[in-house]
Amino acid sequence: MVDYTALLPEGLLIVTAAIVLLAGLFITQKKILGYITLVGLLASLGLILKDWNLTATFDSAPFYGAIVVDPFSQIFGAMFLIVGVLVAIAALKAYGDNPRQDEFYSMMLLATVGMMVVAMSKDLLALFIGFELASISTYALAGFDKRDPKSIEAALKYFLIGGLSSSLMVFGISYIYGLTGSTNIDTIASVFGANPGLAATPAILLAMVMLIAGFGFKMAFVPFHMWAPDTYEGAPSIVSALLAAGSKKMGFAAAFRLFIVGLVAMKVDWYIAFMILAVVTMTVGNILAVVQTSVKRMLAYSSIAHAGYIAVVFVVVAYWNAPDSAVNLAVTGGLMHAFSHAIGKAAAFIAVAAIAYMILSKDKVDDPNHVENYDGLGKRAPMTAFLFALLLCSLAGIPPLFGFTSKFVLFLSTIEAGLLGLAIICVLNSALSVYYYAKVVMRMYWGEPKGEAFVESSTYTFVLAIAVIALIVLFFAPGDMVYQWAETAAHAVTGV
Amino acid sequence: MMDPNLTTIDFRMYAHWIVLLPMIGFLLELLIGKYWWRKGGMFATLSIFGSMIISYGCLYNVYVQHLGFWEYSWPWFYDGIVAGFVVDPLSLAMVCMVSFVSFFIHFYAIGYMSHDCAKNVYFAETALFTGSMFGLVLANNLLQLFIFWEMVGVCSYLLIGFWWHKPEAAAAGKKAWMSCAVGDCLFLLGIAMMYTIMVKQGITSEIISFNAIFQNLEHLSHEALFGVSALTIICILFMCGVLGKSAGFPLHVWIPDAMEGPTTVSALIHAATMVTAGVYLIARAFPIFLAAPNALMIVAFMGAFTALYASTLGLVVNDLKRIFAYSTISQLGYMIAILGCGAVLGVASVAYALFHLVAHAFFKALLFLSSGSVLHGIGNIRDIKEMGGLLKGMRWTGYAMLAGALALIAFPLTAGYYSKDRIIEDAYIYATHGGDLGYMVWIFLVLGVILTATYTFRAWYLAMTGEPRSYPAIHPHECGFWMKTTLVVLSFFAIFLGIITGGGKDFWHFLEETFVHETHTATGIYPGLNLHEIAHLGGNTLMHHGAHPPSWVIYLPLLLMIAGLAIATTVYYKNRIDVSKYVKKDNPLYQILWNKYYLDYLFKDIIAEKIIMTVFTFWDVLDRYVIDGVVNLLSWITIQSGQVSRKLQTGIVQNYATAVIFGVSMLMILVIMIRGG
Amino acid sequence: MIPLQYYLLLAGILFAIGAYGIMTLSNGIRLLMCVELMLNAANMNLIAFSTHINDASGQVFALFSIALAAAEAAVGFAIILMVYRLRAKIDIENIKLLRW
Amino acid sequence: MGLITILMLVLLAGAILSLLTKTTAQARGVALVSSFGALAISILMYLTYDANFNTITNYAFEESGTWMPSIGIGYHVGVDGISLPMVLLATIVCALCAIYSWSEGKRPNQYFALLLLMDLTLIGVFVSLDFFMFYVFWELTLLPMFFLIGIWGGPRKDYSAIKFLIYTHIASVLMMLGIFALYYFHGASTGFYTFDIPTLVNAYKDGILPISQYWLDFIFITIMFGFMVKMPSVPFHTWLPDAHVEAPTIGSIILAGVLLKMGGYGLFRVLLPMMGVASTWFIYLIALFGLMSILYSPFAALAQKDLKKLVAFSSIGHMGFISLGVAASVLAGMDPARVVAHTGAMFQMFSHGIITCVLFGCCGVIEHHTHTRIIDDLGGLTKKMPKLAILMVAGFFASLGLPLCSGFVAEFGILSGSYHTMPIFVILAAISIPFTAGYHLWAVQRTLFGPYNEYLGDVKEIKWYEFTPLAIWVIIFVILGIYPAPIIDMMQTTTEYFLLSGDILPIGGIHVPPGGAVPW
Repeated sequence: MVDYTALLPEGLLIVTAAIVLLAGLFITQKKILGYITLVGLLASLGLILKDWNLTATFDSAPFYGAIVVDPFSQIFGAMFLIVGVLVAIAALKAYGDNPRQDEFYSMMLLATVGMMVVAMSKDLLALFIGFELASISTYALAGFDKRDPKSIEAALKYFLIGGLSSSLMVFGISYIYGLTGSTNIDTIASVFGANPGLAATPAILLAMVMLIAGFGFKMAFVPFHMWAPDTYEGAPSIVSALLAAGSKKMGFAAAFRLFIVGLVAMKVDWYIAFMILAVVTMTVGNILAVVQTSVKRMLAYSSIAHAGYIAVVFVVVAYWNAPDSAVNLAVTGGLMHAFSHAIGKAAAFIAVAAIAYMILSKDKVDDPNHVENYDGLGKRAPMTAFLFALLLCSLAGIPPLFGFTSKFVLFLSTIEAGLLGLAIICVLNSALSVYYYAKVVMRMYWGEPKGEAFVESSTYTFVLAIAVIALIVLFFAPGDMVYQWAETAAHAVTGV
Repeated sequence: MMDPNLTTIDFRMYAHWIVLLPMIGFLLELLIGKYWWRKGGMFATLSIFGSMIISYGCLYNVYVQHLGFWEYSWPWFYDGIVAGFVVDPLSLAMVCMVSFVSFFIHFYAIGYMSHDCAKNVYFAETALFTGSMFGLVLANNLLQLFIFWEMVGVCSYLLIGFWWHKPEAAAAGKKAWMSCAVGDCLFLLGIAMMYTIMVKQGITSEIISFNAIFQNLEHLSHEALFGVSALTIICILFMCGVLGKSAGFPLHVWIPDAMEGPTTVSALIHAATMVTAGVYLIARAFPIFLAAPNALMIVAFMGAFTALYASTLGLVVNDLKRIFAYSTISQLGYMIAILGCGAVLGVASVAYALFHLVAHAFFKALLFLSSGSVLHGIGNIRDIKEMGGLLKGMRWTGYAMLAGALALIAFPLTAGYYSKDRIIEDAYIYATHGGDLGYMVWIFLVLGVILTATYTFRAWYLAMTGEPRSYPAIHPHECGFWMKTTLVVLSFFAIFLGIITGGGKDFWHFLEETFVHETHTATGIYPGLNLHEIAHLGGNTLMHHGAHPPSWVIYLPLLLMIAGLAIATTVYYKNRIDVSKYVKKDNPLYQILWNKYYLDYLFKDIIAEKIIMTVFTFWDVLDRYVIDGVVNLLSWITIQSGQVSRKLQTGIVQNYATAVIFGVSMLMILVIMIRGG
Repeated sequence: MIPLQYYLLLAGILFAIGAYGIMTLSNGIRLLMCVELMLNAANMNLIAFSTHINDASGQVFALFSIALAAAEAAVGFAIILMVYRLRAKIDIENIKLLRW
Repeated sequence: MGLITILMLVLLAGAILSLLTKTTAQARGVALVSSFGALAISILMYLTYDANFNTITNYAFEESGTWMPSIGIGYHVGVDGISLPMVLLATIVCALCAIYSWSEGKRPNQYFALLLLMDLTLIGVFVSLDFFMFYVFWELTLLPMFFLIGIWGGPRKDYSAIKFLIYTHIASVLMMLGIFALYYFHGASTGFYTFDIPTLVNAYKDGILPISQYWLDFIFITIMFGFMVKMPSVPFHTWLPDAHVEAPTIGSIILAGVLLKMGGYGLFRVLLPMMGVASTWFIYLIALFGLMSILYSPFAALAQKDLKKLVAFSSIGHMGFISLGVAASVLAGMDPARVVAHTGAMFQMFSHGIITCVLFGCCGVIEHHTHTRIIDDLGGLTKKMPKLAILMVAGFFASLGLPLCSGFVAEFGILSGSYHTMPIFVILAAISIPFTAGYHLWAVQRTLFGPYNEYLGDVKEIKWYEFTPLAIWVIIFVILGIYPAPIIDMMQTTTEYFLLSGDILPIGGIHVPPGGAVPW
């Protein structure tokens, strides 16, 4: 008997999306749709958190085993929904007067569903569908400010590179399908297990590299990252939040499932690939972030660097000398870091939106995201600046915020695995990243204010406060709630 | 040993109050002195008077009542480091002298400093100095001695720079400290070494107290460092400290400059007390020096050389106070030299040195105070070329200075006669009984006599007799009650100290008991100490019985003194010989003396300014551009690489697509290459 | 029966053409077509494999892929339309507001 | 809830409250209440501390609780004879700093909040017995200092603040790797994963970690690097002078007075027990770092034109004595001398913490009143500020190692106690003394003495709220110089436990095989 109740959160979102889209055709007071969206997201989140301590996979296998509900999907689902909630609240302010806001909400909901589907998928087809659902929705979202050439340009670049990546991904999937005869990840794994020679064929190698490229586009690994800074910068800030915090994590969800479960037999190969990618990604991301003058673009590069840190998970998992405990710890750390980064980065982009909104309301400037405009923000908008500074601290991995804990666990796993060189590169990169976050903080707190105080939007402040409080609470969380959740999820993936 | 007389106070129990009283005086003077009698001076003077009473009480207990020597201590900070006080003839002689001289100099200063606005600070500092000096003298261990050794150095620094608004004064203070610091760091190192070798012997309590060291000298003498006897190295390091503090060659250069301070300070610190601390250190640590091979030889040579060297410089200086400063250096040289002769003479040399020290304290304090009176009287002119004929206007001062000068040149029956001539005679005995340096010490010391007589009376004649050579000198005004009283008291002791002490014999006998196990007065405090055995450890052989030098040796210094006096009289009083043809800039000998053998030039201009400043500048460059340069370079590289590589982000979407395809290809190639290899 | 390799080769060539096009062309529509070309190369692979191993899921996959490609193209054209409205041109090379 | 937790909560509450205030008076009031409350608690701890109750597994005022049990992170705090004086130091310095900044007018609420936060984080470092907590607090100390330098700093504050942040952060993240390795190897071998400092350090010391010397050395050297940068040791010192020059007075006082002590504290708490197991040449390396700092600082200081930079270099030299003393005291040798060297090194931490406050406080007063710190522009300040002159002379003399000030007690202990194991090092260190004296005197002479520089205008005498804390610091270091027992006895008990009990170091010290001291 197939039990579809486990899919209730996703179903709820789809229904909400449909309601929002349809209602948008009729009602004029569209702001209410934002609240409906929020209710849908919160209800869905509640459904997921209800089962947060789910330890095993749901018995049922909906859609012929293409979809699975397990702690791994739950934690990613929660992550996407939290990001969705943050973005939705911010959108209440950002698009509260926009006549097309119904489209925004419905696409955002659909994108969230797509991400959640990816996290749940056990089959490459489901994975691909979820991937595309999220992608297509976000292509449109990136160009949502259609009068803004930057937004359109962002969407165009995102779309073109996204299309290229999808085709690379499907091409890779096609080879895997051809060689293993299945698109089910478990089956693929067992076929590889049965035919050890298969993993060494060039075709499968090509497929693997193409899949890495396909997922790497979402995760923004260097050199597949080049769309990311442009898109994050050009897209509306709250969409950037969704992209950097949600869509990027979707790439990781897919990659965790496919590589760690499905392609575990060829881990020597992706060890090499991910080692190169991780090191290059974090280094390039950080070094380029250092020289940025736009805060938004800096956050984009920082999110690339963070992708590099999370990519360390693959290296540790694939490292042949790594003990099981290190493998588990790495995935746990990766999930925690994805979690902390999702909250932190989403809120950071929303903060940028809030700040840009305030700056545009008072100052005559070309680029509200330019770091010079942040001068003296600590005085002009004390709450926003304070919360933004704390978010940056979390991203930089400075206690007492959850970003520190997650980085701590993640880097711990590299040492456990014995990857000393990688560990040193990671921590040095992490130290370097402090530089550009600190630069912004410096501007905010000891730059000379360029004008009188702003009126801070309570909605934005509320979003940021939620995120910051969440990050602080998770740091002090008694009984390491998130850790255990992530660890269970890690078990579900690594199986050890 | 006699029973202590219970009806009298046993002052020995209160020896630590000798130190503490002036310290309390310091605090009171500093905090509230300004608001009391004459705006300062009362607390310091009274507290030192209190110390003086206790000191003389102790002397009475020990010398008259024969209550025995006394030593006691409290644990201080680390295990085995104690705060201890020792009352024995050596420390008694010093505390009695210091308290007496210091009290009278304070007395004098009440008049001398009466117009100074920061008088309380002055008295606070001198009180602190006096207390520290007591602490140094009464210390029963090396560390405490060193602590107060540094404290007197600080006070010296502060008091030299008391008139801080004069740049020369501030610079002189710094120079004094720096010269001493060179010696002191080596002294400290010596203490560290001594501590180490003592710990090695398994000593755990009072590790570096003199008593413990003396007890273990036999074991210690087997210790070697770098192939040399450890004791010798330690003694040499101590000697470096002595050279700094007691102005031995080549670290004496600070003393003439130190005359920038108030004259009372020169009298108290740079003549009577602080500079003698070095002599006292050698005397106190005498058994260690005796047990260390060759150590006393170095002491004797450095002392004798300094004695002669400084007296040559005294000949050409025109600054009244500096003449006496050089004479101080010279006289300290005599004391150190005779201590060095202890390799043959034994404990007697300590007695001779200490007697000269005490006598010197009186007459040199007198000389300085009377020159202070001169300065006071003619408006702070210090150049003797601008004085002349002062005797008419200031008789008290003039005759007081004469008394001091006579004592200094060892005119018969004055204190200096008994103390200094004895030193010279015994230096001869040292030579004849196989002293390591032979006759060298004696010759140096004897030559010093004639020079001393010449320069001392050159100063006196030029200042006091003849015609006034400047306007202020025409109408000098005599000093007042406070200063006059002091001059009289000190003159008395400068003249009669030798006679009072029975030609010094009483003093010597008393002092010689210091390092003797059983004395005829009391139990010594160093049980089992046998200087003869100790001397053998250091390869020295002490004389067993007294010896008398031939009579020509006894009369030679006297004759030379008269000769020197005659030269001075001829040239500077009778003006029979015109020295100006020798005293010219083109006379190389005069040049050398005038430039103080270029030692100042070497230290200040070459070492301090050229070499060290060059090193510092280099260091700054190193710090800024090399060590910090690496740090900045790394950040520069990071930022530049970012600036360069951001250009790759062209903004054209085809290039991004190219990057993706390129990435796929490269990844493929790298995976295959690395995996295949 | 045409051997599998031929299909794969053709798909590979198509894919390469698409990739080449996307790297060199500058017209937005053409780029879109190149992306479609690559996607179709992958679909071709899927179908070829599917027949080769006698398994229908590959064809199902290809169907989904085609449908999604259509959706993607719709969004893509919409975006390119917006570009055209803003700039009256769809020459991608000059769209570089966002860079560095 | 134990005293330590209450202490930290008092400061945290103070920091939050102070942030919410509006005026200087309110913020100051909150800060004074909170910091003096903290001081009172630490004094209470000091008074009730039982020096004998002190072993590696038993700490005074120990509290432990769970935090993240899955990876063995716990809330574990406690003090012993080395950390309690540090807590005391932090609270003293911070409370007096609150007085010193009586009239701070620029963003007073943030200022006092940061001051209290600084105190909190520093105390956190000193009381943590869990590596996670230790590291968290270690990192957290950066933030308040970063803001103090940044907001209230001088003209080049951007450069200095960021340099301070990044430089020390790099050191701490590398230290983190060492902690990770220690954690993992302990967990892997015992099956019990924990970040508990005593447990991990003990495991390392007992040699139960099944790892090669390579990894043992890796653990040691990364942790050591973290501490050496923080101390800071030449050649990793260059962040310090820059930070000091730009920092506000309070920032400098806390930075030099307490923050640098974190490095020294780590040396005692973490590295000391490890020295017996790690390669022996590390001990010489630590001593060499110490010696380099000692010799380097006077030369660099004399070249400085800025009074504060000069003082900053003096800190580097004094911290060098700590490394030297610790390294020398662990080598095999005579126990009494080792104890003296070790106690001296510990005492140097406290002593330097107090003395340097006076130095930086005086620099601050001079800057505040004359608006310059360039030594050449000053001169004859005694004329206008006699009270300052007394304090400054006292401070500088204490700093150059004058007896009867606490610094001498420490330095004497280090030099005397270290001589038997490291004679050459000690001789070289002693040579620095005249140079140290030289630059201190030079600074005093050029600043306070000589003719008054009339260009400075009418300079006012030191204010009471500047005078009071400085005077209290002077009194503390003089009292401790004359009678150091109140602090040193506590340290000595701990030292004897460290060195002689065999629980921390091998009994008799670490034997270095001939030639074993050099890595090649």
